[in-house]
Amino acid sequence: MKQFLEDAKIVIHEAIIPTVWRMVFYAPQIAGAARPGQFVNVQKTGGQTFLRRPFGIVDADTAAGTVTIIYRVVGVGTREMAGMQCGDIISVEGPLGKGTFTTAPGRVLLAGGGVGLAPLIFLAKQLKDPIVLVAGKTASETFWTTFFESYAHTLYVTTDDGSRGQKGFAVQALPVILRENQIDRISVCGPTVMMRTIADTAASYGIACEVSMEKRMACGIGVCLGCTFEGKRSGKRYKVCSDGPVFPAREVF
Amino acid sequence: MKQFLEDAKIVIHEAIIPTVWRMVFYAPQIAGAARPGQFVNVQKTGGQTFLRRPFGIVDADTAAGTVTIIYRVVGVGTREMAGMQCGDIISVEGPLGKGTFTTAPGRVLLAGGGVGLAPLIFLAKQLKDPIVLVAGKTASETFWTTFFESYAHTLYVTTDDGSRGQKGFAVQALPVILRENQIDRISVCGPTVMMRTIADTAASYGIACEVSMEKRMACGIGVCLGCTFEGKRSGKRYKVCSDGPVFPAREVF
Amino acid sequence: MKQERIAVEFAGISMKTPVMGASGTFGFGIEYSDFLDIDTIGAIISKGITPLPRAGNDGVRVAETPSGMLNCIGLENPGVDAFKRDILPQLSRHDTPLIVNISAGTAEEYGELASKLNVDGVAALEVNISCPNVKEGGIVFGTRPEAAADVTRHVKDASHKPVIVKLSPNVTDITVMAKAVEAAGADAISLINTLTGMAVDIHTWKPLLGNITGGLSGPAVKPVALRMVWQTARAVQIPVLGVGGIASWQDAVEFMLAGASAVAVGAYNFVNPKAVAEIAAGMDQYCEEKGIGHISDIIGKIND
Amino acid sequence: MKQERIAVEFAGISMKTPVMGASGTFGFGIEYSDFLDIDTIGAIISKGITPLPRAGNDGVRVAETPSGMLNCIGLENPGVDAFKRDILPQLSRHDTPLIVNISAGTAEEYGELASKLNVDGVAALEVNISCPNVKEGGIVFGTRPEAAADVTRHVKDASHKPVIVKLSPNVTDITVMAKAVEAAGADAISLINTLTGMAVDIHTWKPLLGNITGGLSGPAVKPVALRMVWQTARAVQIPVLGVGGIASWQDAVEFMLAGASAVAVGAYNFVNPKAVAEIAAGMDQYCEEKGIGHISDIIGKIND
Ligand SMILES: Cc1cc2nc3c(=O)[nH]c(=O)nc-3n(C[C@H](O)[C@H](O)[C@H](O)COP(=O)(O)OP(=O)(O)OC[C@H]3O[C@@H](n4cnc5c(N)ncnc54)[C@H](O)[C@@H]3O)c2cc1C
Ligand SMILES: Cc1cc2nc3c(=O)[nH]c(=O)nc-3n(C[C@H](O)[C@H](O)[C@H](O)COP(=O)(O)OP(=O)(O)OC[C@H]3O[C@@H](n4cnc5c(N)ncnc54)[C@H](O)[C@@H]3O)c2cc1C
Ligand SMILES: Cc1cc2nc3c(=O)[nH]c(=O)nc-3n(C[C@H](O)[C@H](O)[C@H](O)COP(=O)(O)O)c2cc1C
Ligand SMILES: Cc1cc2nc3c(=O)[nH]c(=O)nc-3n(C[C@H](O)[C@H](O)[C@H](O)COP(=O)(O)O)c2cc1C
Ligand code: FES
Ligand code: FES
Repeated sequence: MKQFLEDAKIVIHEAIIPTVWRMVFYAPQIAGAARPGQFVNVQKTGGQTFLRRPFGIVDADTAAGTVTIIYRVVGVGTREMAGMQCGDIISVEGPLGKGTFTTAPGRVLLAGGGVGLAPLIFLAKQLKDPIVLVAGKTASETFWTTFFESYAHTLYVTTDDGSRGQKGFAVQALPVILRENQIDRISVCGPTVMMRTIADTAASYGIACEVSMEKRMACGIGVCLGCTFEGKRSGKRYKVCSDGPVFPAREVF
Repeated sequence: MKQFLEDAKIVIHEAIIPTVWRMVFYAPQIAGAARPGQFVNVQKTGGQTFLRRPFGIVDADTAAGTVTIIYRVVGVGTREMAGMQCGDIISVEGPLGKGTFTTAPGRVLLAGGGVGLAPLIFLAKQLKDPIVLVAGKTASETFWTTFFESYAHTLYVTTDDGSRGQKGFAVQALPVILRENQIDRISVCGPTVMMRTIADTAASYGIACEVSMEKRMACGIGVCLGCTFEGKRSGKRYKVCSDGPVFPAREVF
Repeated sequence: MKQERIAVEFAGISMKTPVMGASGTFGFGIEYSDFLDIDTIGAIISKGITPLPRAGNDGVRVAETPSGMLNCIGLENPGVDAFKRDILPQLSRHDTPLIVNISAGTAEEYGELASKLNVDGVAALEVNISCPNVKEGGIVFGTRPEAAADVTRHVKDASHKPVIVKLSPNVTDITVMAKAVEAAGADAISLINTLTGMAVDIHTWKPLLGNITGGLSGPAVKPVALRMVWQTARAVQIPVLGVGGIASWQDAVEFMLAGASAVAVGAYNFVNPKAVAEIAAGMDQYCEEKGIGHISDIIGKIND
Repeated sequence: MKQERIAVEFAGISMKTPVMGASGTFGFGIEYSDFLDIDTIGAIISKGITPLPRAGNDGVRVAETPSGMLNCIGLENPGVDAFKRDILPQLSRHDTPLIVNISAGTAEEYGELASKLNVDGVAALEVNISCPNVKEGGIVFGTRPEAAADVTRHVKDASHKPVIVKLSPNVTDITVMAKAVEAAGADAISLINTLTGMAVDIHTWKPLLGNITGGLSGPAVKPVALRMVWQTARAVQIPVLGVGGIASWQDAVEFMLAGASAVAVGAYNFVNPKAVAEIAAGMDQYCEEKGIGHISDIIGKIND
């Protein structure tokens, strides 16, 4: 799994909703190597950040040589990114992470909340007819469904306030989904509490589950040890950035 | 002399030669107050510099509310500025400096070298028929003459290599200029050696001379004491930024 | 802005906000009057005043560094007599406390200087025992607890004003210094002064600064300043004035949570001459949004 | 690139360039092999190795700061035995010196650890007496000259390798520490390790880092590192490895002019994983343009 550093030209940059942006840049080496679950570490050179910022890969178009990310504006780095224009150059390191999503055949449930849904889009594209569960606080945070429509067999939606789909948390939709579908495997990415509750439910149903973790990172390539944790079953020390970010749920929760 | 802090929109930004740029921005309060010899302290917010950068005011159009500077790209700050586009916002503090050029009536010689010519343009505009001496290393560094053409009574040019005008340093042109014109006063801005030699010659001819000084600055408003020097005659401590940048030559050399 | 919500008393001085202009970066305050209403800020801390006039260091005195700057001004100032004669009267029109920052060569001279400043218009003294840019005194007083205590005692004995002792960060254990000056009677502590740094010109092979080394300040040093404020605030009973890299109200709030009773803005004034006022306004807004009754309620409330 | 022009010998180790990857920021080198040819760099300095495996600190371990970062990893590492068994063999394919960075709780343990590293594939030891992120030992060894000398002696006695002692910048006088370890037999000194700093989360009122304080590094600290290298290089006879905030070949040249015989790049590797190679190339180019016959010709040549 080779990693690259590319000065990538931004080819599409648009706000999906005012706080969430989609950026497509030309980084052919990274595009050629990317696999679902991997991420890139980006930086606007000459800006105010020191460290790079990690974002899950949403799509990699080998033919066009482009990579897509979707990011939420939360702080100085993402604010700076949102100010960039098409044609601007962004420095991109990737694809990072050896712990990727499983793409083996089977009926897979993809469950995500918030920007955690971003890397699941890339996974959905590489699976056959996945079942997708989009969880959001409120209807306006469920725009993600549009990105899954062409890949998903069935799309479920939950919102905390019930403004779209089933009212409640993602985990509350599981019994119905598992009843209505013959699920072999679950891949989850979202807030920790969501990942934990889904992992617990999956375990109780005896269904394999993998989760994509998020930790503060400095290097993204396994050298700083800023992002490590101890595997729950194995007791092994893992680096989220290089051993992950995707891990079997039973090693995490 | 009131000072302002304005977020100024860039309205014209062009390279005169590849390394020297002209920037015009909309800063009506500063434009309304500016006087020849004063400077502005600018910063691209969100960039890589910490301190502001000082530049002499080249023109202030009260009606249009615009201020012009001309700067040479020499380091990180000016490189960053050169990357800015029309429509971008630059933070501008000014007009700074209480020691301004004398604009009283008389036949005045303006002598400048390199970017030292920038503030003399503003002065030329406010004087009646000044004599102007443009000094440069080589012909391509004498483009400054175009900025003086409409104001100058007579334009003299020297180049170190003789590729345009008289060959030699600025000071070597003085005997001829002083013979051909009845000069009451000299205002100089340029490299220290140029200012000193002209000041010495002026003194030997008994002609009043003022020079515009340049020192590393942190604040630009007289609080940090980064830019002070001791007056040669008075023994007084001066701040280049607030007591100057223009001083009687006899206080400096 | 609900001024009363952020009005504080620091070392016995009433201030309209907890945000002051730091010594050497705020002149005597009046230089900023085009940019902010100096009658509404916390306090003005003057440039360092010495017994006799000083011309400061030769050569280049300021240099930019990543997110900060170096300076080696060398305490240029007109001396205490000229200060009292020429500058103090100009400031008396203003209704903002003036804290006079003082430096001297011996503990006795510190005392004499302090006694000359027992005059109207001086709200307090900030005793600079930590200037890295002068040869005599500075280093010894700022790095040896006994010497620091000695200076503090001399100033306390001579002065009728609250005495704030300003510590150097260039020490192994800041709490040793803090406890020494507290025991010697200091009414408050301010920190940090600058970290000693340097820059080299790779074209000329010469030091960039005239004095070779200089004091590093600005956002670059904020993490160090914050750590030292946190350590000091829990080591002493007297209030701490937090200084070092403050460039936003968020920074100021961090310092207060870490234990500072008030803060001062230094080098960032050069970037934004309205900073002292804007930071206070931001803190007021923070109180509003967080439902904090008074800014003092957050002092030292870090949950560590 | 005329490699011979920038090839150096540092503490008896031949290196192809004077630019190394600093401990804790360069893994074991192989992690960078997609970004640069690790057979062409100066040296790899390993993550800190301890006698027993360590899990490091809990909670958030890294945070960005203006032009820098804080870390409180807490010396997570597999321990010396696993290092020798699992990692060292992987590195033996490479033709670049590996300097093993070591930490322990007592001077005796430092010695035992050093003796376990008298093996092929280890070019030298870098003795970390300055880790701010662990409770036992670190602070005392890094700030007390006698303790530092004691550790140095134990390592020297036990080791057949060149011994580089890495100093902490969190001290009043770096030259006191440098002279102490020189007298105790150190073959070289490296500095600086990180400055102790802190950050506070103003939303949760908690320290941002799991360990409350952490080590500050990156361009923000460069002026302090450069000053300490300059002070140290003129205080001792042994060579100095300059570390702290290096992010460009210009920075590296500054360190060498100030007295460093070689340099290491730390946090900036995270920003540009090719930095160690690109900085060396830039130094070579600088020699070319300046007509400098060999990079060593500039060591300590600052004209101060
Ligand atoms: C493997 C991985 C994949 C990610 N994928 C995505 C994605 O596809 N879309 C998306 O919107 N976000 C994603 N994130 C989170 C994203 O990295 C942060 O939102 C972003 O770094 C915030 O940067 P900032 O400068 O705007 O915020 P600041 O708060 O100003 O950043 C300060 C520092 O904290 C770090 N930081 C802040 N928030 C987070 C966070 N939630 N996780 C990790 N580090 C953080 C930053 O990287 C930076 O070092 C991912 C994080 C990781 C670790
Ligand atoms: C009163 C005054 C008026 C000036 N007017 C003009 C002008 O009209 N046009 C123009 O091109 N230049 C002018 N200069 C010089 C200009 O300020 C510098 O060229 C500019 O600051 C360089 O910034 P940099 O970041 O590109 O260079 P860097 O070398 O990266 O800057 C590093 C630091 O050094 C300072 N610095 C670098 N060179 C100089 C210099 N020559 N003088 C003062 N400080 C310097 C910078 O301000 C900054 O703080 C003037 C300087 C002063 C003091
Ligand atoms: C140009 C300059 C001059 C200074 N002069 C003094 C001084 O005279 N006395 C003093 O105690 N501190 C002086 N300081 C230190 C500041 O008051 C402050 O402690 C330090 O700069 C850290 O704060 P900052 O990071 O916000 O600048 C000076 C700082 C600067 C930048
Ligand atoms: C994440 C991280 C981990 C570090 N771990 C070690 C270590 O294990 N041993 C050590 O001696 N220094 C360690 N350091 C210190 C660096 O080697 C270096 O001395 C310091 O970061 C200053 O250099 P820089 O500013 O280039 O980063 C670490 C630094 C960082 C940023
Ligand atoms: S982020 Fe550095 S090891 Fe994972
Ligand atoms: S630049 Fe600060 S006093 Fe002149």
